[in-house]
Amino acid sequence: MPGFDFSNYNRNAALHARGVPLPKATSTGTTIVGCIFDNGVVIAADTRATSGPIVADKNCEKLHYISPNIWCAGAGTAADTEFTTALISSNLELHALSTGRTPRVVTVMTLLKQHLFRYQGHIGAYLVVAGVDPTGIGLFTVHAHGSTDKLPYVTMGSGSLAAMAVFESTWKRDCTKEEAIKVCSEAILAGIFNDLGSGSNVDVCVIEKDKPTQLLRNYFKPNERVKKERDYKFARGTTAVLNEKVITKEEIGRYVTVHELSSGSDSDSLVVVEKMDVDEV
Amino acid sequence: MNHYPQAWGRPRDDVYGPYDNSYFQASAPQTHTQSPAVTGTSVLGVKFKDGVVIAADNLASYGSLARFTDVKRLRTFPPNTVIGFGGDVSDMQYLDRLLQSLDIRENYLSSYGHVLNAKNLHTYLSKVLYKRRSDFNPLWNMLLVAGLDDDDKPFLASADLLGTTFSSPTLATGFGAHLAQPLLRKLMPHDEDSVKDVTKEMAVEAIKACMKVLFYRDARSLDKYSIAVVTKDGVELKEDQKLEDQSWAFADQIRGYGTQVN
Amino acid sequence: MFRNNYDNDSVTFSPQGRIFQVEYAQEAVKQGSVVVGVVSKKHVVLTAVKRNAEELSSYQKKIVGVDDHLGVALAGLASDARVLSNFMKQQSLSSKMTYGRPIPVERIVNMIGDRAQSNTQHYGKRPYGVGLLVAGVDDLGPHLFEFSPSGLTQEMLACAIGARSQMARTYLERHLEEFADSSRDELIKHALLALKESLAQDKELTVDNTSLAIIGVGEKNGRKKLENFKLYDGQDIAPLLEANVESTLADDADGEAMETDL
Amino acid sequence: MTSIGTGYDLSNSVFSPDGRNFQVEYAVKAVENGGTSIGIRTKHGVVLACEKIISSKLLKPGANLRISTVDRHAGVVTSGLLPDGRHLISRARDEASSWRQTYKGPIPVHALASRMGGYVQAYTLYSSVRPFGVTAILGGWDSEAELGVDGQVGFGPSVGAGGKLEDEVVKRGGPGLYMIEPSGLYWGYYGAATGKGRQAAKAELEKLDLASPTCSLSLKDAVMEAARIIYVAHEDSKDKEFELEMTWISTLDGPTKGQHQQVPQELLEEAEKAAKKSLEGDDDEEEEEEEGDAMQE
Amino acid sequence: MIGPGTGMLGEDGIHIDMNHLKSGEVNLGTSIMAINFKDGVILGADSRTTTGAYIANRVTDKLTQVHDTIWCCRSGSAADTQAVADIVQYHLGMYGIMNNEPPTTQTAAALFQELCYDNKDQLSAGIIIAGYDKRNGGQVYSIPLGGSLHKGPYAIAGSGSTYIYGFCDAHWKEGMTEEEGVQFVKDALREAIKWDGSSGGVIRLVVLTAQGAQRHLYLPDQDYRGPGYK
Repeated sequence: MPGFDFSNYNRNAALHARGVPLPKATSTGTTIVGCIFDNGVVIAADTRATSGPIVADKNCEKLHYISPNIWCAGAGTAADTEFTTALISSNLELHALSTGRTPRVVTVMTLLKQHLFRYQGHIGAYLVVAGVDPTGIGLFTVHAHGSTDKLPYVTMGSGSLAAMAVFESTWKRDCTKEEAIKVCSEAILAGIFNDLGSGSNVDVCVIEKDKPTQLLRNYFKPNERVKKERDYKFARGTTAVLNEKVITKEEIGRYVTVHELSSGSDSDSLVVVEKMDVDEV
Repeated sequence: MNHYPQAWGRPRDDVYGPYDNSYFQASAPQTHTQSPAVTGTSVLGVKFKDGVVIAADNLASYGSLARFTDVKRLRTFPPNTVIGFGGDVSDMQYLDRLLQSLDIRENYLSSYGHVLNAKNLHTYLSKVLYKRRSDFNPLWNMLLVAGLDDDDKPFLASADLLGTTFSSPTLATGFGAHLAQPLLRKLMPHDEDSVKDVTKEMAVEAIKACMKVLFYRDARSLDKYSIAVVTKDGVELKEDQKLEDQSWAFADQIRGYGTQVN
Repeated sequence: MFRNNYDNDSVTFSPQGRIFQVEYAQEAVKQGSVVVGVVSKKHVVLTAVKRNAEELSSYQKKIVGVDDHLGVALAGLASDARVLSNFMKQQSLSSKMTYGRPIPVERIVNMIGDRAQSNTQHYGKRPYGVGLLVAGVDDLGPHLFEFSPSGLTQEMLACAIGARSQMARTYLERHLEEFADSSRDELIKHALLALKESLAQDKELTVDNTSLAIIGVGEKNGRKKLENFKLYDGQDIAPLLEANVESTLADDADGEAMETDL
Repeated sequence: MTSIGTGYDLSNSVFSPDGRNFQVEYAVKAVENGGTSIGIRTKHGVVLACEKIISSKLLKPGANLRISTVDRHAGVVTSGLLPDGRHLISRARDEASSWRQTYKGPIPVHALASRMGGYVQAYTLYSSVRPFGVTAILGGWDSEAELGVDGQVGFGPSVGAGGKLEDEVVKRGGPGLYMIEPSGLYWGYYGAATGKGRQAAKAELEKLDLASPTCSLSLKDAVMEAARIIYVAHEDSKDKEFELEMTWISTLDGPTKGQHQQVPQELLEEAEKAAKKSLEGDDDEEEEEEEGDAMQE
Repeated sequence: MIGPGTGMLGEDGIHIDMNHLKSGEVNLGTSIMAINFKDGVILGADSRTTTGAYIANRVTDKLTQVHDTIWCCRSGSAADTQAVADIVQYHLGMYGIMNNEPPTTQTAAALFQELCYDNKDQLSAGIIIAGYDKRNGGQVYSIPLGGSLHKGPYAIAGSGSTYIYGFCDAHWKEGMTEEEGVQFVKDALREAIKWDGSSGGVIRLVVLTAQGAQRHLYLPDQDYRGPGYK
């Protein structure tokens, strides 16, 4: 049977029943956005990866390559977004080679939705698909269950509400590239500052007609780590030395047996350990 | 003890033999447990000396919503069988198509002159229903089959989603079993022996009276209904009938709920 | 027999559009001992000459009951006939199970016909090497069908297949007009006499080598009722032989066309 | 038949150097030895007829029907190897029923012809099978009424569907007549004939001028003609007795209400009587039109 | 209603599980409808898509074309209805090519029903199919949750439809003109949007006639009066 193997699920359920807490999947509590401009499309993402309450990675990459002119921003389960986009990217490359045409954004969107629908939401990938192809500019969202939307500006992930608030208040039709980058990065910043699941930096990807795609990694770093004003190290000499005693190698013989190894033998260090007998003190 | 969770808490493999891992299912079992969505209510049927009368209202409910009011739940099968469906409408449509393909196979494709009578169809349908319930994928219907048997005598029997079959001179499914059956039994005080004393008119009257009671007291019923009379000469099916001579005027006598008089 | 290039398998047409393998299979039918079938308005009779391999061996089985309303007589490869009659038993049972109705005769005959046809159109299969006479009674009355290895099935008024069956056919053609209104006894008589025609010169019909089966439409309380398949074999057939064959032996002492064509 | 014996005719699915598939041609020979079958298509319906040679006096008269119903609205008659005909008809029934299962309505006659043709063609492709030794004539009627979806409940507006065009150009069902040959090839016909007497039958069919838009043949006329043509086609094998079998399919307001049925006994007898009579009349003016064995490709 | 003896259901009728979306699934809590009018059919829908209470898309297009003049309105799970519509679109395209004639609305309805009925356990889809062809005119079919198929003069569905049963029944007329039809659909959807929290946004219409498909759009900030069609 193709598809998921649920035996690990059963194992985990058995473990869980015995009181073993289940490990948390690394989930990108995330803000991702996209916006179309007059000559292309911008997508942007924050860079925080979380595992429950822990920040698993402070500067991860959520913008995934699909083809030179099509990129994806991913939210949801990190592994799922990573591998789903990689799989589709790979299939798309083969498709492009066999047809001899540049791949289209709708093709990516269709491949993704059909793949995700087949897995009925068990693959937790929420994606923003953006790109430029011979038919024009494309921007879509794809939900984990396989539904898609086509819109001029989109947001997804846990910070999508904060980001959407920015879009809904500042987006206007027919914007320029600069305006698009600005509104996207501001939407991400809104996610970073207002959504606990999102944080760290802003990554931006600009895909423009007839121009190379620009990946603006860490376009903003609003959370630069500054040097700590204080630290936990104790200055040398903080603890007073009351007395001092030096034990020489010869004196160790009182506690352990020491064998000298002949340098000519080919025995390695492991053997040494086995040969060492420990005395009772 | 090792790190395999399958092994935890059970006797050691080296002493008692290896654990049978097949008990850990590789995938969840496939389930079909369904619930009906769009449904029809009661079907009534009565034998009389030359045939059978069968009726059902035209309502398909969606929960308590009266969703569709033009659903004909009596389906005919040539030359002279009528099947009344209660329960899920999508499954009714499935069975209807199944019967259509059977009709084509039996009455058109193979040697001429052989017919499936109501008894044959009832046997067939009960086998279909029982097969589906044994697959844990029941067809959510309760149905009445009305027509003639091998000896051209009136035939009336029911089958339900479990494949249970039942036969009696009067039958009613759903709410009808509670509200209509007592009235219909009054028509047939001696069960099968009474059939010969019942005329078509008596049977139709009894059914109409019951449909009215059901409309009064079944919250999922409608005052529009279909009624069919099956005899040796064929089927006389009337759809879009309306309940007549209803009794509501006495409402003007009702004031308050106890002591109030105005 | 001369050998040509077009007779190696059943998937090659000869330039004349013939399929030799099928025609050869039909020769196998002629190797079998003769069987005769006759039908009247009320009854259908099968009768057969059984062979034994040697003096002390038992006699072969030539007539097989398939169901209460159905039986076959065979000429040719008995094991092929067993495959077909087992298939017929299954289909007949399945019809009773699913519809509560004995399967119509033409339909089951078509089923074995279709099975046989597929053996003549696919490489690696061979045509069945047996001919059957299928006798049965259904709603339309008694029927007699001939089945041949090509898959051809035809409804007959009377028929004979097997070794020297031409003589029996000549008898049947001569008496064709009498069969329809024959009584049960008369029909049996015609069947046995036709069978006798095909016997080799030195052979007689005896209790050991003769089988006869009859199915009919009876009557009970004014209604049609099936007279179940009944096989007369061994001592059971003695009275039939006595009543029909011995007496005519005297009548037809001059013997018409006792010459064999072999 | 120049290449007979050169070895290219011993297996199906093999081309001879001059591009012929001999096994298919031999299958056609089997058809040419079979009883004549014809179909006539008129504006009002389709008639199928066939000549059943009586091979034995012991055959039950009137039984052993050769024209089969495939779905309520379509019938098939075959010439050639009878069991092969049954096989093809059984497939046609499966196709009609699978169409119903998918689309919940009757299969259009042209679609049925296409599927039958595809099936027959597949039997010319492999050395493990032989071609069908039959030519089938398919007659049917695509309903001119508004069709529902099988099993549907409810109705449209009581005033009728909005925006229906009563235009003549809008196709609203109608008759269909197709002939499927052992190669899998099929054409649509106004009048089709196959089997032993096909040449004579074709000549007669052509006289009817069925293709003309002004052709005024009624369905009953077509029945009468069909019977006559079968009798004419039988002239060459006069020594053998035969039975005439006929079915028809009419418009919804015609005698069969769009369904494939046997021609009623009285009409059949009337047609046979007329056919015999007309034959006695022009017994001497027999014409033998030799026509090229058309459409073999 | 199935009575006692089946042992599965309570006296008060059938329990409908309206809430069997998978968690986090995008829901078209919706008001959709289609009507038959003098010259064809009109489909209408709101434009709100929600996940929980959040509006994931406020300008959704729930009117989906599956063949030249056969369209559908989708309600229920967005993923399910999109998948079903895509499959039907594929089959109808194939039908047109294979049979050299366009599929009828009946064909589309049959295919939708087959998918919805056979996969009823996996799907939550309520679909209205409306199409026009010259021979059969305009036709409206409805497939509610269980996968049954209902033909009707008009059909309403989605969570918002429960609020307009009365409105539609009272105001429905057969043989309306196009203007009357558009007004009827618009007024009904306005009511549904007004009372149903899961419906909202713009009103989209598609008018299918012999002239082809014509889209209309009505915006809430113009009191659903415009811009109409272009």
